[in-house]
Amino acid sequence: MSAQPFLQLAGISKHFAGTRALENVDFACERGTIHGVLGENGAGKSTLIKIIAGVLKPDSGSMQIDGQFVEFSRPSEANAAGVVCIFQELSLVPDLTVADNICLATPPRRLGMIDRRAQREFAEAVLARIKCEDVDPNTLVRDLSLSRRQMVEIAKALGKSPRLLILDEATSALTRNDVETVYELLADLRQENVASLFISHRMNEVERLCDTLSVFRNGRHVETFAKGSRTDRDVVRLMIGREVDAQFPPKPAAMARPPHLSVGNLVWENRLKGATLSVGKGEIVGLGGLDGQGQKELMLALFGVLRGVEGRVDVGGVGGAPSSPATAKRDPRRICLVPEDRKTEGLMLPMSIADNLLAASYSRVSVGPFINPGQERKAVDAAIAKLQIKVGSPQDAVATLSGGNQQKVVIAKWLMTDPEVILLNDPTRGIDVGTKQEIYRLMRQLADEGRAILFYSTDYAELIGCCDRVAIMYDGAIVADLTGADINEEAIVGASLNIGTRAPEAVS
Amino acid sequence: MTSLGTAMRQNRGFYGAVVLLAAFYLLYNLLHPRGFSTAVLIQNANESVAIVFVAMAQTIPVLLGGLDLSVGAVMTLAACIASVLVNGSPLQIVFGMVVTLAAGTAFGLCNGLIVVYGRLQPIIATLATGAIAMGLALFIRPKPGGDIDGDLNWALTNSLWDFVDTYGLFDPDTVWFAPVSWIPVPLLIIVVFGACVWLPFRRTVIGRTIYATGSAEGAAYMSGLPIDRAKIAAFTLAGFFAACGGLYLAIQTASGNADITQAGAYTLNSIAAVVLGGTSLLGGVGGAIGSIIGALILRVMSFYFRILSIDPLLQPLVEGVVLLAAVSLGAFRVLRIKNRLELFR
Amino acid sequence: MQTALSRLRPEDRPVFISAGFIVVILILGTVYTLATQGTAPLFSPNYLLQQLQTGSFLGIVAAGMMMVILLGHIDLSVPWTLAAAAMMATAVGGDLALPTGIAVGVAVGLVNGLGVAYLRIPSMIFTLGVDSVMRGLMVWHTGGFAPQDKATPLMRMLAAEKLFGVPLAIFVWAAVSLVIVLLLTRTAFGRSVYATGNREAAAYLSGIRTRWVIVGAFVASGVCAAIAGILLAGYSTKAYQGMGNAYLLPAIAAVVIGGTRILGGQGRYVGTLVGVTLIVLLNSVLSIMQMPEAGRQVIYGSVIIGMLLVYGRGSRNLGG
Amino acid sequence: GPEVVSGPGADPTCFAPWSAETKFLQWPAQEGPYRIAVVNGFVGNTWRIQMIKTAKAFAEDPAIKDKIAEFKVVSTGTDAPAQLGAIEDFINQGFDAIVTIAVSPDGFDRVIRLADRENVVLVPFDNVLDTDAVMQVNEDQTEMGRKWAQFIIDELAAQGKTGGKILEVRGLAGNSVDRDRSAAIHDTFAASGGDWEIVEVVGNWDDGTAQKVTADAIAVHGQFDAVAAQGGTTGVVQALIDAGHPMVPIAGESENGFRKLVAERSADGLKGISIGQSPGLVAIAMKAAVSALEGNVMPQLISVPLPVATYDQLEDGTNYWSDLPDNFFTVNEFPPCGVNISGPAIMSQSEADVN
Ligand SMILES: Nc1ncnc2c1ncn2[C@@H]1O[C@H](COP(=O)(O)OP(=O)(O)OP(=O)(O)O)[C@@H](O)[C@H]1O
Ligand SMILES: Nc1ncnc2c1ncn2[C@@H]1O[C@H](COP(=O)(O)OP(=O)(O)OP(=O)(O)O)[C@@H](O)[C@H]1O
Ligand SMILES: [Mg+2]
Ligand SMILES: [Mg+2]
Repeated sequence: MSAQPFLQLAGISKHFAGTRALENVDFACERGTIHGVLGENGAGKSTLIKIIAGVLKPDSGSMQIDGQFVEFSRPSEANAAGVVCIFQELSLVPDLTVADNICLATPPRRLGMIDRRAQREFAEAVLARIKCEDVDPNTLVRDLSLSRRQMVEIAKALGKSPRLLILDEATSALTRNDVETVYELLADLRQENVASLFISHRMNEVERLCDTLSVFRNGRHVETFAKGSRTDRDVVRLMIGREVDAQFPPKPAAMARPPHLSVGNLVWENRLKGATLSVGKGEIVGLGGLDGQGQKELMLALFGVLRGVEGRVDVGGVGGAPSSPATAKRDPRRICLVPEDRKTEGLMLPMSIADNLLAASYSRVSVGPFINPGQERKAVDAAIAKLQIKVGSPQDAVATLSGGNQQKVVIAKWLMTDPEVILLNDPTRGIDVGTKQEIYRLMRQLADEGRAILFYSTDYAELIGCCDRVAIMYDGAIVADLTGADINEEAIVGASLNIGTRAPEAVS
Repeated sequence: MTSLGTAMRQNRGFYGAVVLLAAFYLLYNLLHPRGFSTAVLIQNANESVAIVFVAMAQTIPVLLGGLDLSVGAVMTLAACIASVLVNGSPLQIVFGMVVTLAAGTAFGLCNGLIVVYGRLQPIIATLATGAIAMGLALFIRPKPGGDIDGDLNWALTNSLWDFVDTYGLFDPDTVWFAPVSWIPVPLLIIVVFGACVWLPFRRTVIGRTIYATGSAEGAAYMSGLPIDRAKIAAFTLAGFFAACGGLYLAIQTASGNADITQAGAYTLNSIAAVVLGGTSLLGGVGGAIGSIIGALILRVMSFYFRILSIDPLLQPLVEGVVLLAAVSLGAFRVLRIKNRLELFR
Repeated sequence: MQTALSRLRPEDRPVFISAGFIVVILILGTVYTLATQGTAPLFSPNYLLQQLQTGSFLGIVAAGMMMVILLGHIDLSVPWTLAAAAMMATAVGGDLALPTGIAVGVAVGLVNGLGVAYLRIPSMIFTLGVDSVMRGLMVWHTGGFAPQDKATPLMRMLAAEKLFGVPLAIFVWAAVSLVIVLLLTRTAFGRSVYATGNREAAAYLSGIRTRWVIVGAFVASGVCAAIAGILLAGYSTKAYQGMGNAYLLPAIAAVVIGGTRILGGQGRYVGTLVGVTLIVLLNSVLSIMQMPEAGRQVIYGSVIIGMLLVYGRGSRNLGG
Repeated sequence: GPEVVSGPGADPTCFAPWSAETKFLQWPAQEGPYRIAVVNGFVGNTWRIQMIKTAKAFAEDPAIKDKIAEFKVVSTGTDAPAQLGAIEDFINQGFDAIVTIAVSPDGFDRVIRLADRENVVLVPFDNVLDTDAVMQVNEDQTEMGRKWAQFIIDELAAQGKTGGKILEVRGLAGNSVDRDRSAAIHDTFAASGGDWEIVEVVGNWDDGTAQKVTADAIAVHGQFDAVAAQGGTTGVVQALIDAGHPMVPIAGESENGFRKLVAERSADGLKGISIGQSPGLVAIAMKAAVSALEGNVMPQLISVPLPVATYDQLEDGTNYWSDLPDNFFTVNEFPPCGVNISGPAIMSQSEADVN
């Protein structure tokens, strides 16, 4: 080992119009370590790694790799230097096959042309290394689930034989098994003297995996320390700059609530196979299970997106699934959905924050056929205040917000419609602890106001901490309905794998 | 088997187009008094070369997710250049052809440079450069005309037999030549360009970058693909194919004609051909072979007016309705979609 | 100059730059007329009003086209929608002429909208098909029905007569503009157009009826084309085949020069107004200078490219 | 292919040779009845529609009906390969004669060669080819331009003017018809020796465009002494009226609308001459094709007399129709040729069809 760290940044600053994303950051990362990077939403983590990976150019400061000063003007240059990054926004090409994607920039070639056979074999080998033999290298990435895509993304990075591997929230959509695989992989890489930078909002992941932790706040590098040298509480304090108390708001005492939303024997294509579920007013029902067991489809069905849904749906006495989101959001059902992927399904990124907030509730700020500018402004300001969205001006493009604040915009948009049924599809994915807490508190507050909340999460801790009841889905049906003390990790995991002792209650 | 199944599923549009073309063309030949003859094949092929090339040209920018509204104009410009240069001694003729193709390619290169370094949307940049190409064509050929070598005209618009015969290469009736002598030269030109330019190109890194960029530009950039070079290459290749179309058009008509309406019609038809051939206007999916099929479908549709008795004043209506119906075939996909979010891809 | 430009808000830039260019065109034209005939008619109200009068047809077409472009779509059926509306209006004649013409526009817009929104066929190709169907219908109509083609007195009045010295056609254009501006900025429909144009999936999941929005925009485009057709027939005193051919590409160019993003989601109506004026004056001045067609095409193309390059828009859109 | 023979040709009143130098052609006589195809290019303006209707009507005319076994009309659009392809297809199908309006004056070498090989009579008309290898039918565009200009010169001379500002509204750029007519207009004015300033604008033979450019020209140039318009003449006059321009001598096409306006306003000074390219040319081309197939000697270039009408010759119901639409073309029949399908006849025929 040489004396120098593999990667060393000095005095890096980066400004965007109006925001200071990074300010005079010094940072170093050693070979053969897994280095965690923590920080609130908007702390500048993604900006930092984009600079390292050659996507962005810093305004000032220098970067050394292996003791050499480098300046990357595009990602391919960084790749050539052994810096490989898995970005927060996936960088897979949906219309190419898995094999094409894995060998995207530097495919094996014969006579100047891509050797598809070699490419396929290479892809199979890399996929095998992360235990994804089930992924056919010839399928289009478009046809994979989000979690499979994330694994392919990891395979793709691996295929580039990185010397520095950066994972920017690359495990946010993974199933538990895959997460384990990734842990093993990172451990192996550490053996091979590869440096890894690991960004995640899941404290437990970071705790378990990383050797060194760095905390960022407001574009500054606050501190770097060895794992275990700080308590969780300290780490959180470093991240948000203040003390945090209990992570989850207290749950109210369990009580019987008449169902407001109830679903019986819901069937759709081969994704929903007789799901039965109910949610009462004032109740937060968690939806758990392995990724891709039909949770997303269940929500889409309730929101009127799916065609040809069979089974019983009843919302506040109104029978039948709505025929479209437009019908769903209006009286008498008043359903809203915070979708899985905020960038493509939740937001119009180039449009202003105000326009995004209003998108679901034009009728509420209209007088006759016309939108009233006064009411409009008031509504927008109220929404921003209610969720404490950090914005410069409501007229800025929503794309300029950090991930967490973007998610808040999506939630605020729906709260403006005053919904009675709130469907949340993994709303805390990629969101920092502080914001997560705000969202938990908000959920509870909304429930207390008498709304029915269905909350899908891939994070067991959330389900346990937040929900009054938890329904676990397996293969398109609800296989367990946990209440009270039954909501614990063991029960959830057992039911998720459908190895629980209970017979599915659904089919009655 | 599964991989064939996968390929079929991934290229549904393309295979649908192949079936449609086969059905249309078979029926046409059955109805034609001299169906399935070399003469008919030659005629059909001749008529199709220009639109086939222009459709191939259009495909590549479309794969990028853009449109090239200048392909028809570049074709016309090339034809006008060819009408001035392609004559004289064999050497001069070859020189003229090279200059023609080079000019079209250079124009495509300019399109690419403007799109990449001017950061303009291709559709609007090429709308403007198309006008410039038309202007240049009009400067070169203020009125139709030109004297393209007559032998060349005859040799390239007939079967291989006539080609060999025109240039006296060898005795065209020799036994070994008989099995291939019936093949129309225009058909051969299409096949050769499809197989020797497009297919290899598709397998290069630049070719794949075009697909990747059309599918997800951000991802392609993040993955370190040479997007700018791919865009420039795409428009350059489009210019090249358009110039091929123009060169053939000039040889076929032994003249050049800076006809604005014809140029516009070729551009629009090229888009129709690309869509009929299963290439997505959103980019990333499809290919030039599909566009060849699409262009041929467009052509075959119009052949029917010559063998069926349709009131001449109803023909434009029939033509429009058939075009609309053909492009609507793809809509059956929509009726099968059960998750409405998939509609917005 | 450079700093003054960069101080403008990005969405205002196209408007100011095009406006500046309009002045440049008028000055160049005047230099030419002064040199050749010693007069400077281009700045006379008479000439300018007349340009606006004939520009109003293009302006109205462009207004409708803009709605569609804001959605990221395009309406290539404008030429024959315009002609069909005019031809049917004159064929029916009398008091029913105007309603008939508008109805043609609504009908074509509905077909376009349904095809694009429900069948999800790319507008580029569907509207092209509809255009050729309309052409087929009009050929058949002229060939089979010996239609009357004379503009009614009302059409004539709207297109050619003046009020306070200002041609009525300009008032019609202004009225259409007002409606479009109100629609775009002050109604849920208009906001939905922008939202859908930016990202249809997100708009749909926000409970916006995106299919209706698309249909609505195409109907608007059809109606605008129809109004332009009716006016043009009034101006020419009659309707005829092919009267719409000259309006498609200039309309698209005007919208884009005015700063509307061709991929949808962004653009302001003022820009389109200025863009139309620019195109109309450019054509007129080139015609006055007796520029041969070749030069005209080159200038036309160069102006569009030049303007867009000066706007310096279209910064790389990552994460697309 | 045809043999070049010496004249005179058959039926010289109808098939008049273009000039003294015109060659004569003769095809081997073939047994009737014949299969004839019309390959039109662009369709989508009134002239073409009227032409197609005339062709259909003439094919039913007793004079020729029995000689035609099969008659087809196709329109290929402005696409040269498609037009060439259609012609070749009809040759392949064994048609005996093909009448066509060429989309381009060049480029027919191959189909001419094929037609000659198969003894098919190819007859371009209206937009003719720059070749003397086929039999063609047309009006003399140069003569038309000359007549227009001479009329204006004479009318102005009658007003005592030997010079002045003339507005010339041209047709489609790049088209040979436009070029020939315009050149003749310029030559004639130059030859008259007067002091003429000719302002050219491009009207594309289209009423709307012509009207707009005329209006522009008036706004910029003020007043003109006369107007020569190749087409879209109704629009040109309308622009004069709308601008309050004095009524001046005008030379133009044969649209009904133009003749109506001239008839109405000639007393105010709108002294007009109307000469038109007639859609009825198609009938003469068809007749010539049949005659050639019968083995008659035919001129290579057939000149159809210009149908001239000056303002003092206009007569409602005879050479214009005040109750019929503006768009249709007044001159359709050529009595010396036995082509007696008038414009209104075609209109009423279809009205009867529709009833
Ligand atoms: N392209 C951009 N334009 C303008 N501002 C930006 C841009 N990208 C990031 N920012 C701003 O820079 C700051 C840092 O953003 P960054 O994405 O690095 O945060 P992050 O730490 O990755 O947050 P998250 O955990 O939510 O992903 C934020 O305030 C963000 O709004
Ligand atoms: N998104 C769509 N795109 C295209 N066609 C569709 C779409 N949705 C439905 N259709 C078609 O439109 C018709 C109506 O179908 P459907 O019942 O799904 O509409 P809907 O959702 O009830 O409409 P609404 O949302 O107004 O209730 C059917 O022919 C269907 O195939
Ligand atoms: Mg981030
Ligand atoms: Mg319904």
